[in-house]
Amino acid sequence: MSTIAAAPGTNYLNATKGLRSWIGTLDHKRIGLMYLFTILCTFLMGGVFAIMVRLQLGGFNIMTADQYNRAFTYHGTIMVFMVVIPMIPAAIGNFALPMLIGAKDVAFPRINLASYYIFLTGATMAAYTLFAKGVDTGWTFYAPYSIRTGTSASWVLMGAFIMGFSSIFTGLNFIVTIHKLRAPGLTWNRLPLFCWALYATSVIQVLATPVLAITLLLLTFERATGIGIFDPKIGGDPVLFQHFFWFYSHPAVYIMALPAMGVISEVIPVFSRKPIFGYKAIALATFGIALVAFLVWGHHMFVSGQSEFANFVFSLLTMFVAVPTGVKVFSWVATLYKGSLRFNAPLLYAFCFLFVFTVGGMTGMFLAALATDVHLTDTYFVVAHFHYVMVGSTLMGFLAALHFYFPKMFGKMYSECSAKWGCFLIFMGFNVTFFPQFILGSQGMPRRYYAYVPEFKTLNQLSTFGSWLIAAGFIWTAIYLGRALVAGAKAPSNPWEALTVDWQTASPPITENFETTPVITSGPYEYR
Amino acid sequence: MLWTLPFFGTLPVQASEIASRWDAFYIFLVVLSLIFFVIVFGAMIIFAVKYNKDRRAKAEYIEGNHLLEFFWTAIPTVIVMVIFVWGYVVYRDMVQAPSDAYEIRVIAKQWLWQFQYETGRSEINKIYVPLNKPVKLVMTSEDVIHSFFVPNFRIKKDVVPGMYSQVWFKATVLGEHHLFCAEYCGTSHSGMIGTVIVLNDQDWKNFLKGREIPAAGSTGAMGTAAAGEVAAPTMTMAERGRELSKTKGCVACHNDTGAAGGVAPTYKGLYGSTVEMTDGSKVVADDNYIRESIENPQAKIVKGYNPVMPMFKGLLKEDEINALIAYIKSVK
Amino acid sequence: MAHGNHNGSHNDNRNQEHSHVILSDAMIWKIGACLFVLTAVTVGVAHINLGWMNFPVAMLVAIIKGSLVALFFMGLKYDKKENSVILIGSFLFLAIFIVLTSCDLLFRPANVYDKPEPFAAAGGPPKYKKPWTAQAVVAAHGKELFMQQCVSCHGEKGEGNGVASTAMTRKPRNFTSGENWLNGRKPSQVFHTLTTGVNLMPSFGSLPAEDRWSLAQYVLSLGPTPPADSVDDLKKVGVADPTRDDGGQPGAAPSIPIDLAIELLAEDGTFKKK
Amino acid sequence: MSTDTHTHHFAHHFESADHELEASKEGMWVFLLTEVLFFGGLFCAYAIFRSMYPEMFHEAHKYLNWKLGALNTVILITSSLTMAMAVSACQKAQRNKAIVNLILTFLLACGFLVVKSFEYAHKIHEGLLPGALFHNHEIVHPKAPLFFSIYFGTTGLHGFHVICGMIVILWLLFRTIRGDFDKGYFMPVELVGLYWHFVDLVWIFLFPLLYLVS
Repeated sequence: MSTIAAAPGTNYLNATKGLRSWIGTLDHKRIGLMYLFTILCTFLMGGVFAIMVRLQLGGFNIMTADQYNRAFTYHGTIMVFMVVIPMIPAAIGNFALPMLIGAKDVAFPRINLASYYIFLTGATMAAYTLFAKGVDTGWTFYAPYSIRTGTSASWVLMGAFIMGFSSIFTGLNFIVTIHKLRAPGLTWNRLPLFCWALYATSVIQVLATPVLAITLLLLTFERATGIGIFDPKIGGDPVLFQHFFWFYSHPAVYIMALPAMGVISEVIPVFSRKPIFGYKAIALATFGIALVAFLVWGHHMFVSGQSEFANFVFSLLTMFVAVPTGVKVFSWVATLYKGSLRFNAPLLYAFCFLFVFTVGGMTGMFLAALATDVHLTDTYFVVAHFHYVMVGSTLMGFLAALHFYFPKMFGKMYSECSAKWGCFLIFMGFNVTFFPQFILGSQGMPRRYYAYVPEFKTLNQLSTFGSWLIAAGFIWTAIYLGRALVAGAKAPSNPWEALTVDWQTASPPITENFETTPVITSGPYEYR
Repeated sequence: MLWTLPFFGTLPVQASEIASRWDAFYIFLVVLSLIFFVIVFGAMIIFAVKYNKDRRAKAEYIEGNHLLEFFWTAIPTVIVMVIFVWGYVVYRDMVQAPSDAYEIRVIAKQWLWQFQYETGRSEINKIYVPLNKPVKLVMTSEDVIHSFFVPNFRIKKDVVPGMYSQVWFKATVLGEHHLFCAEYCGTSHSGMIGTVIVLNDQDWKNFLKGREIPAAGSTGAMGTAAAGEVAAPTMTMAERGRELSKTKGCVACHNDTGAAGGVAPTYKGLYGSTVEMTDGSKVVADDNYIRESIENPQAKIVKGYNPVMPMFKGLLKEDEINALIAYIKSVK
Repeated sequence: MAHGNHNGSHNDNRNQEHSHVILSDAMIWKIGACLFVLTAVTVGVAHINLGWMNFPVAMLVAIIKGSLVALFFMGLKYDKKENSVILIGSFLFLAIFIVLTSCDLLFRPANVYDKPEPFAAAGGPPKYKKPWTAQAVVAAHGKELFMQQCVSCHGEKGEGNGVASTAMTRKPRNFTSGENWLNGRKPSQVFHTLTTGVNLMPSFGSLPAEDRWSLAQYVLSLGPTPPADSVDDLKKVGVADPTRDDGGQPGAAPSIPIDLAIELLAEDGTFKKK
Repeated sequence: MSTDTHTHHFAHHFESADHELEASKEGMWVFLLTEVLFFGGLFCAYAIFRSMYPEMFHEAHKYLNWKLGALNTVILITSSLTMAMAVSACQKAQRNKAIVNLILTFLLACGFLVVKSFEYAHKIHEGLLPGALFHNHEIVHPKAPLFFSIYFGTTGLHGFHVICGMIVILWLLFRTIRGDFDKGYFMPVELVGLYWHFVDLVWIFLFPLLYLVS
C-alpha cells in the first residue's frame, strides 16, 4: 500500500475496473467524481423546476397554484442543499484538495466515502416526496406553515437533516487533512488560496450545520407530536425558528461563496502569469468573512417582528461583510494589472464571476441597510440578489473550476472555442434572467407569487426569456464537454503551466496522486 | 447600463410621507453601486485589453502594495458606516408611530385580511384610511405568518400568530393602492391581495359613520340599497358575544341571570368586580382576566368552583374573544 | 478558527515523536474524587438561597467540573493545543448563537404579546333590511363575499373544486347540486353552518350576521330552489322577530360612542344645534 | 507494510501510526465540536425561554426529582472514571484491567438509563409531557409545556448519545478481548474515551440547568 506501483499509462481512472471498484472506492478523486456526477443530476432536476417556475411567471399557464408552490420549493431545496452547497467543496474540493497540498488522500477516506452515501441517502429521501404528496414550504421551512402543511414536508426535513451530516463529515475531513497532511515544505504561507478557502468553508460547515440539524429535528418533532418550541399555538415562538434556521443558512451562503472565491484566486494568477495581489490579505479576508458570517444572520429578519435593538446590531455587523469582500474583489482586479492575460475558458468564467459577484455584493448593501430592506425584503429584489450571489459566484466559480480541472480529471482537452460560446450564452442568459428581477423587486413584486398584478408582466416575460438562454448555455456546455470526454485531445500534465503542486503530476493522476511525496520549496504563485 | 433605470420610474408611486426620503436613500445607494461598479469593471476591461498575452508576453512580478491595500480596506469601511447610519435614521422614523396615530386592528388569515375599526366596523381585504393622518395598524395572524406590504408606502411588516406587531404610515395620495402579502403563506399566497383606499376628510368622516363610500372603487360597490343610508342599529359586539356564548356552549355552565348554584360563576355583574380565588388571592375581573379565563381557565380558579372548564385557546378567533368580553361587560 | 495556532512548518505535524502521557490510576482517582465533591457542592449550593448568585455559582461549579474532565480525562492538558482551541471555539460560537438570539427575544417591546384592549364599540350599520329574506342585492353582496372568503376551497362556480380543495381528504360541498347537505338547505341552516363551521370548514362567525345571511343566499342561489324557513327556524339562529328589519334583536339600541351618536343625530337633523 | 506486532499498519497516506493517531484524535475533537453545537440549539432555546419565563422554570423544575438527577450525575462521573481507567490500561497494555473497566463502564451506562427510564415513566404518568402532549393540571403556568419540551429534548438527545456510546463500548470490549490493542495501537479506545467523557460533560451541565433551577 505505501509503495507506489506506477506502471506506465495507469491512472486513478483505469487502475481498477468495474462498477464495484467505483462504489467501494476510497480514492478521493473517484469520490469527487461520484459527487460531481450526482450533483450534475440534482442540478438538472433543480434546473427543470426553475424553467417550470419561469414558464408559469412568463405567462404560460402550465400549473395550478399548489403545483407552483411545490415547484419553487423543490427548485430552492434541491439547488441549495443538493447542488450549491456541495458543488465546489464536495465535488471539486474532494478531487483537488489532497493534490493541492501534495497528499495521497484525505485524512479519513472511509468517512469521505460514507459522507457521499449519506448525501445520496438524504437526497433520495427528499426526492422521494416527488412521488408522495410533495412539499410546499419553500426551502426556508418557516414555522408555523411548515408545521401545518399537509404535504410530506417531514421527508424533506429528514433528507436535509441527513445531508447535513454529509456536509459536516466533509468539513471535518478537510480540516484534519489541511492540518495534518500538508506535503513537506508546504507551510501555511505557501498554502494555495483555494485550500485557504476550503479550510474556511469547512470551519463554517462544522460550526453551522449541527445547528441546522437540531433545528430540522425539532421541526420534525413539532410536526409529529407538537413539541411546542416553534409553534405559537403551544406557546412557542415562530420567530425563534427563523433565528435557528438562519444561524445555519446565512453562513451557508459563505459555504457556497468562499470556495468559489478560492477557485477564482487560483485561476486569476495562473492565467495572468502573475502572483496573486496581496496573498496574505486575501487569506485573511477569507477568514474574516467566515467569522462575520456567524454574526449577521438577523439581517434576514428585519421585518419579521425581531426587536429593533437586534435589527440595529445585525444591520451594523452586516456592514462589515462588505469590507473583506471588497478587499478580495480589489485584489483580484489588481492581479490582472500588468499581467500577460491568457483568455482561456477558466479566466473568462473568472471575469463573469467578478462581474456577477460585484453586482450581487453591491445589491447586498441595499438589503443590509435597514430602511431599504423593509421595502425590498421578500420581494424579487432579494430573489435577484441571492441568485447573483449564489448562482453568480458559486456557479461561475464551479464552471471556472470545472474547465480548469477538466484536463486533470479526465486527461482530455475540450474545445476552447465552444467553451467561449458556452460562457457567453450562460453569462448573457443569467443577466437577462435576473437583472429585470431587481427592478421587479423595487417595484414591489413579492416573491413566491403564483400570479401577479399586470404591471409586472413585461419584465417577467423578459426574465423568462433569459432562463431559456441559460438552459441553452448549459445544454451546449454539456455537449462539448461530453464530446471532449470521448473524443478530446490528450491533455498534457500541466496544460495551464500552473505552479501549484497538483499540476506537477500526470493527467489524469495515479491513484496515489504522486509517484513520490513532493517537497514544496516555493510559494504557489511565484510566476517569475 | 441598466443601472440607471431606477431613475426612470422603476420605483412605485410615492404615496406616503416616508416614501420620498426612502427613495432618496435608495437612489444614493444605486449611484454608489454604479460608481463602484464602473471602477471595478472599468479596470477589468482596460486590463483585459491592455495586458492580454498578445500585447504583453511577460507579466510584471508584483506581490502587493500595502498602501493600496490599506486604502481599499479603510475607505469602504467609512462608506458602509455612512450607509448604516443613514439607513438606520430613516428606518427609525419608519417604525416609530406618532402617539396621535389612528389605530386600526388587522387580523390576517389564510387567505384574507380583516380590518377592525373602533366603530365596530369590520372590512375584508379593503382598508380605508384617512389622507395625511398617521395611521397605526396593530396586526396579528390566526394561522401562519403573513406580511403586510404596501409598495407605494414603502412599508412592510410580518404578521405573526401569537404576536401583535405594529406598522404605521401617513398616506399622501388619494385613491387605491396595492396591498400584498409578502410572507409565503400557502396555496393562495399570491391571492392574498388587498386594497388600501385613501379617503379625503369628508369620505373618512362618512366612513366612520358607517356610510358606504361611493369612491370605494370597482370591488367596493355594495349595491344601491344601502348607499348613503343613515346609520341604524345592527348586531353589536355584545350581541355577537351573546350568540357566541350559545354556539360555543358557554351557557351550559355560565348564566347571565345571576342565579346561584351553577356549575360555574355567573356573568351578571362579573365585569369590574373583585373575585376571590381558591388560593385566597383576589383578582379584579378586567378584560385580561376574562380573556385568560377563556383561553386558559386553569390559570385562576374562582373559590367554590372546580377546574372543569376546557381551554378555549386556539378554539376562538381574535374578534370572537373581543365579542365575548364585550358581552360579559354588558351583563350588569 | 484554529489555523493560527500551529503555524509551524509541516515537520510539526508529521513524524514528530509524540510521547503519550498516560494517566496514573492515582491521578484518575484524584480527579474522580474532585468531581464527586463538586457534585455535592452543586447540590448543596442549590439548596441555600444566594439570591441572584445561585445561577452563576451553579454554572461556575459546572464549568470547573467540565474543565477537570476535559483537561485530564480527555487529556487536553497534555494534548496538542489545537484540540483545546477547537473545544473552546465550539463554546465561543455557541455563545455567539445564544447572545445574538437574545438580542431579539429579550429586547422585544413588552406589549408585543399582550392582546390590545378590544374595541368596545357598536357594529357598523346594517347594509340590508331583513337579510334572511331573498333579495337580489343581498345575494349580490353574498357573491362578492364568496369570491373573497370561499373560492379558495369551494371554487369559482361553487362546485367544491377550489385550489385548496386538492389537499383535502374530505372534499368541500358542491353547491350546484342539492343532494345530501349535512345541515340541510334552508337559509337558516346554511346560516348556522356558516356560523359554526362543519368538518374541515372553519366557523365564519367572525363575519357580521348579515354577511353570513348574504353568503347563505348566494350559495343557495347556485343550486335548486331551497326549502323556506319557518319562524321557528329563524328563531333558532337568533332572528327573534322576522317581521322587524333588524330581526328584533333584544337590546338593539345603538351602543356607539356618544359623541359619534350626537354627530349622527345632528347630521340627519333629529335635533338641531341651537 | 510492516508486520511488527507492536506497530499497527496504518493507512497508506499517513507517515506513522502516531501521525494517524494525532489526525484521528483531532478528527474526533472536531466531531465533538459539532456535537456541542448540535446540543447548542436546545441550550439556546433553554436560555431564551428561561430568561423570558423565569417563574415558570422555577415552578416547573420542582416536578423533576433532583435526587434521581444527582444519582445519575454520580453514575455518569463514575463511568467516566472507569472509562479513563480502561484507556490508560489499554495504553499500558493491561488487557484484563481494560476489559474489567470497559464492562463496568457499560454497566454504569445501563444504570444511568434505568434511572432515567424511572424518571420518564413518572413524568409520563403525571402528564408532564412536551408541548401538545402536556396534560397536567397542577402546573398553572400556560407556558409550562415549554419546560418539559426542553427537558425531554435535552435529556432525550443525551440519552440517545448514551445508547450510541454503549454500542461502541461493546464493540471496544469485543476488540479488546480479541486482543487488537497493544502499546503501539489503542486509537479506537482513546477516541471512544473522548466521546464518552463528552457525554459525561454534557450531563454535568444539564444537571444543574434542569434539576436545580433557583
